[in-house]
Amino acid sequence: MVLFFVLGLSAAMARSDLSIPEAIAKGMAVYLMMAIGLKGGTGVAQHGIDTTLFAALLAGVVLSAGMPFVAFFLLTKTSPLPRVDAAAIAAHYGSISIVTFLAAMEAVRAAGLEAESYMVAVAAAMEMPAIVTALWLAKRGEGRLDATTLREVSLNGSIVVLLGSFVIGCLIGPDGLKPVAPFFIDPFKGVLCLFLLDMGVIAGRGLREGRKSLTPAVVLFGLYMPLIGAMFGLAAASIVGLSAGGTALLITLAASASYIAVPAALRLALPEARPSIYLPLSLGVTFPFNLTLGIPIYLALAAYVS
Amino acid sequence: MVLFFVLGLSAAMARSDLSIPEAIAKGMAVYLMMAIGLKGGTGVAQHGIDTTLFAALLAGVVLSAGMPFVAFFLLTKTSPLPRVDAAAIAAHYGSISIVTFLAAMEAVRAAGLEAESYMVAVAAAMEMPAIVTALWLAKRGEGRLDATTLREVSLNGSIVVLLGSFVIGCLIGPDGLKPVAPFFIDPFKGVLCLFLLDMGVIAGRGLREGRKSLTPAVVLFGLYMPLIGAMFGLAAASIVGLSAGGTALLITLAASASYIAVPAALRLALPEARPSIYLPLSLGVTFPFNLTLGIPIYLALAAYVS
Amino acid sequence: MVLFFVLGLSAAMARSDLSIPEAIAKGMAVYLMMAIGLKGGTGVAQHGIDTTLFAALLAGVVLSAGMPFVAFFLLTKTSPLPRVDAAAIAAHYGSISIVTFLAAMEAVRAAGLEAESYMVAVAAAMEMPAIVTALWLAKRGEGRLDATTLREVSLNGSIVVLLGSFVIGCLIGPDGLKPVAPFFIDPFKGVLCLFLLDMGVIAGRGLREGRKSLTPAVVLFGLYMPLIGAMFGLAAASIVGLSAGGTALLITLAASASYIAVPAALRLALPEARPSIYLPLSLGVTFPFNLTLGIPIYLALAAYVS
Amino acid sequence: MKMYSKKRIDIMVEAPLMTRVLKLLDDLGVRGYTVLPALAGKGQDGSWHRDGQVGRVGSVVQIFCILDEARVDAVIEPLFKLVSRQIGIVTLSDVQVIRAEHF
Amino acid sequence: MKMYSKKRIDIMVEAPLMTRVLKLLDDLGVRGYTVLPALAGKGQDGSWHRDGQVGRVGSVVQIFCILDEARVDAVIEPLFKLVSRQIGIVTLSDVQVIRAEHF
Amino acid sequence: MKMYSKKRIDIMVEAPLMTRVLKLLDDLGVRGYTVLPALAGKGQDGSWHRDGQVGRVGSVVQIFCILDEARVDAVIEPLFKLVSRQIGIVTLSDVQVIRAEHF
Ligand SMILES: Nc1ncnc2c1ncn2[C@@H]1O[C@H](COP(=O)(O)O)[C@@H](O)[C@H]1O
Ligand SMILES: Nc1ncnc2c1ncn2[C@@H]1O[C@H](COP(=O)(O)O)[C@@H](O)[C@H]1O
Ligand SMILES: Nc1ncnc2c1ncn2[C@@H]1O[C@H](COP(=O)(O)O)[C@@H](O)[C@H]1O
Ligand code: NA
Ligand code: NA
Ligand code: NA
Repeated sequence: MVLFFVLGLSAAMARSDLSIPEAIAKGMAVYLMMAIGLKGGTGVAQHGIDTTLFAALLAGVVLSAGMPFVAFFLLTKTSPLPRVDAAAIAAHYGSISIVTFLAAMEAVRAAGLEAESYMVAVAAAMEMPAIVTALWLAKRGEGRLDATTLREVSLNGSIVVLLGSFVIGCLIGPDGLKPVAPFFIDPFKGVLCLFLLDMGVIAGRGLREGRKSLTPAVVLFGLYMPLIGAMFGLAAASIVGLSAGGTALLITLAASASYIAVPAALRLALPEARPSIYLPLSLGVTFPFNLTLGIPIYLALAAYVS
Repeated sequence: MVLFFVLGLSAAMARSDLSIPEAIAKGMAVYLMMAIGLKGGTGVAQHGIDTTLFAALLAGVVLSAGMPFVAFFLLTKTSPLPRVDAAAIAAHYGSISIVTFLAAMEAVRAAGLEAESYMVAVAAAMEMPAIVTALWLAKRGEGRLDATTLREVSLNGSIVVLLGSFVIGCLIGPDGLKPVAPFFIDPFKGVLCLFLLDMGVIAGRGLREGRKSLTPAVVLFGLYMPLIGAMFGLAAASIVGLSAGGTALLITLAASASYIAVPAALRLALPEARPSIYLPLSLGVTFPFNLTLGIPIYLALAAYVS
Repeated sequence: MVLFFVLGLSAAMARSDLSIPEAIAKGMAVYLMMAIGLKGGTGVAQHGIDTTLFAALLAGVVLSAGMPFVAFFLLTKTSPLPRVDAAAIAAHYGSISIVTFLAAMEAVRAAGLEAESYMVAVAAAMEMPAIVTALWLAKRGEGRLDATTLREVSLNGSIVVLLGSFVIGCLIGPDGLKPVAPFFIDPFKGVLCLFLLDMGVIAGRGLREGRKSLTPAVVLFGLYMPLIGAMFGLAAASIVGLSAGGTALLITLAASASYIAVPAALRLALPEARPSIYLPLSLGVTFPFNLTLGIPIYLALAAYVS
Repeated sequence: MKMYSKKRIDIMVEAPLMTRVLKLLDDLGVRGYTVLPALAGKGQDGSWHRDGQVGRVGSVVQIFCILDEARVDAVIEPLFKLVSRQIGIVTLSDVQVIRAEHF
Repeated sequence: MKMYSKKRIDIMVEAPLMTRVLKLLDDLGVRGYTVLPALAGKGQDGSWHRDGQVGRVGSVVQIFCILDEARVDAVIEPLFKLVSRQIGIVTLSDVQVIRAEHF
Repeated sequence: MKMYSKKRIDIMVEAPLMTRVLKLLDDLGVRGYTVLPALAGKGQDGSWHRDGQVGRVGSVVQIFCILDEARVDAVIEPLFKLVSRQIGIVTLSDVQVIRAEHF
């Protein structure tokens, strides 16, 4: 699976014209959201609502809102980045990458572990809080996170599909899932391969752009910040009392950095921050790192602790 | 399945930016046409040509050509709509919505009923006649349904794919279907879910537009006309002697209103009619009504009568 | 399967507006490349590297580089085409059509034969050499095949995906293929049907354009050249010692004409050659010929010889 | 470099009418045109957005052609006649080109 | 044929800002506009390409509207204010139209 | 509002040539450009339609860049040299912009 990511990455680095049309990429993204939402929802319908659900949600929100402070501190100490840029980057690392999460789910399954089905809801809960923190950091309250932006950001398509499918999954349960399983369950992993091929191409382009605009200190941040995030995730998971699989997923969420929802929100709310810094960093450095080295580490960490 | 439609509808009403790229929506539409065409065709190949086939086709044509008179009469009596607009709306209600038909097929199957396989051919036959009637109503013969328009309309892509796949299905039979079943049959219901999510978004937008342009009398028409159509469909089905499943489908066809083929044809043949009236009515009022309340009613009706 | 091609072809000839969005067509093309790459690669992983692999690759390269001479000779003898146009056409017939190859693979399987899994690698190897020959023919060395063009052409997306997936297939082996089989293997044939519907539409348009720009001598060339290519392919296959299935595939490769990679390369390297001649010929004449009549002939030929 | 003055006609028209407009341009002997897809828009007949759209109603395409000033009147009158009953607008502007014989 | 002189405003702006620009145009009472998708581009903020893009960041849309010269200033000032902090450019040019009442 | 006069170059060129044109613009130091996808078209080399197209041959993209009048000649000559052997056309027109330093 990761091999397709590497293929896409190499193709983009070699300047091949390989690319997946935007419409297909968007279509696959919607499909993947629906599929994991349904899977998570039917899981919850089957096992009942775990007592840890709310604790895990709360942990996610706290992680997302809290980690930007750490990231911001590290960035302003180690690099001469302007305040807004540091805050913008911090937002990405507080929030999550859903593709990294998908890959971790597959890795967890391949390792024979099981994770709490509601983890997709935790993932959804972790998208936004980091943005609020970062805007506060950037402007000490002067930020433009007005009601319109907040609504636009929180009603973004992928969150709506993910949560909507989660709810539908809860409603229909495992029996309702069966007739659509040949579309949403069986080919899932294959679609993820195709999607990762595409993400590899995008990450490769990000890396190429990044070579021009990123300083070593910032690149380094993109490599050690996931590990710091992982530690916070690990701590939160053991406080909440998640299973080994769930722990691996929460670690991954904490370690991953957003490159879709947060950038879009920041372009509206913090236009002074430069996307030419935060996008290549999250997409070209941290994302490939997590997919290749990170996830195995997080899985080992979770297995070791549990 | 309908839940995804509701999800899309709610997202659009809440002004979420959720949307499926146009290319994906079109691709799914072609896929669904091919799949039901093949399924219908192989069904016919298996059961032989039923003696009721021609009666059903004829019934479909008569329904499609006849119902616009009823609709036109009701509209001109209950609302001050100009003649052309009333005729244009009438055309939509004479013709059919293939997505509503698909949803009804699934509902029939879920209810454990079986319908005549040739019903897809009946659906195809019902698309066009209503337009001819409506043009005559609009202009008493002055309409611009010249040969070019007629050819353009009757060779529209979805009809060609549907009928072509139906013929191919007749030729290859059930054995020929087997190797492509993992693509055309198994994931069918899942694709329909995704498609309905998209249709929900479109219907939601239609509803929002409709709030501005539709008068209460017209909205009401969009709710009772399907039921009147259903009665005609029921009558036709019992004359033809369809099975319970087939009856439910013919009722649904009669009750449903077009929002793809007819609008496109009318823009060419009757440009004076306002799409800002007929599109929201068919798409935002009748279509959601049929998908949520209508189909269960039609199914109950068919079961009760048979 | 071929029936869908015929459907698309007829629809385009009848000027129906049936069409598959470009994004979907491109997405399917990537999918098909990945699928056959993976299948071929896992086949090689299973059976080990055959001693004939290198001989087959070499044969492919020689065929691709050599056949343009024959084609060029025939064209300049039988028609008054300018030198550049003849060379451009020759390039197409030396190179290959991957869709024709896909259809032949399905036909081989349907006939109960098995082909060497590495034939996809042979197909990839046959894409480029013909272009080099043709440029030399066109200009006796003056051609603009500079390093940039060469890199652009050889790193074109489909080759990269095909070979990349082949390598991935070799690495993961049959066990690694299993979890993604519901996406890459089971629906494969169905996707190919949809793709062929689309190719039918394109071929039909090519045919319509071709009516204006092609002379009878050139059209005739588009019909007999595949058969000549088939003979060369047959000879090469028996020298290499391929199985009956492999022989059928090598014949098909030799007989098929490119309409994606070569035209794109020629627009850059040989812009004086007219696409209004080479595209309709390859796409509108040879491609449909091969799909309908050619492949059964090549299969019979291979079966007869082996 | 020597440049020649030409006119550019831009036609924004609802998608179902596209083939007719192109046919008209063909019939009028226009030597070339280009069609661009539009994503969204607003006009007197309401606003529309392409995403999610299955049919072609509601969406608009932009057709433009570069042609000689002398030919403008001969083209724009029938064009306007065709478009005026439908959803769409037509604009005219000045451009300069390099290859005069092309247009 | 009688033509009327109008102005055309072209706005190339990053996609996440699109809805805001359109809302502004609505609020300013602009009678119509069209949005075209862009495929790729380059500006001061780096180059981008649409294919493969999942999110909307980095990609640009082109919005144009035809309007009366008298209204240009009232529209372009708030527009510029909105766009100037963001990635994007605004241009103005001359066009002629047939139906004056439309704009 | 203060506006500055600039020139707009529009290049309609077959898709396989796109990367070369963009590279040329980069090499010539052009500060920005935008690429729009075209859907269909007709020229001397026949007509084409994008839907269903798998390859890039036959389809056309529109590239435009806004630049200073003083730079036009330096750009348009090599551009024309590149495009003239291929399928494509180049036009030039007048626009006005707000931020002069951008171009
Ligand atoms: N007069 C024209 N007006 C607008 N677009 C044109 C014109 N001529 C050519 N084109 C576009 O440029 C492409 C190439 O033109 P050509 O080199 O004449 O084949 C065509 O496919 C059209 O998309
Ligand atoms: N003033 C305008 N500026 C730019 N595009 C317009 C304008 N008016 C209309 N349009 C476009 O033309 C289409 C049809 O316009 P209308 O006939 O006014 O509904 C709209 O959907 C827009 O895409
Ligand atoms: N000189 C130019 N000509 C054409 N398009 C431009 C130009 N400058 C910028 N653009 C477009 O506007 C977008 C944003 O520009 P910028 O704000 O300079 O990054 C770019 O990505 C291009 O698509
Ligand atoms: Na994180
Ligand atoms: Na009906
Ligand atoms: Na060949």
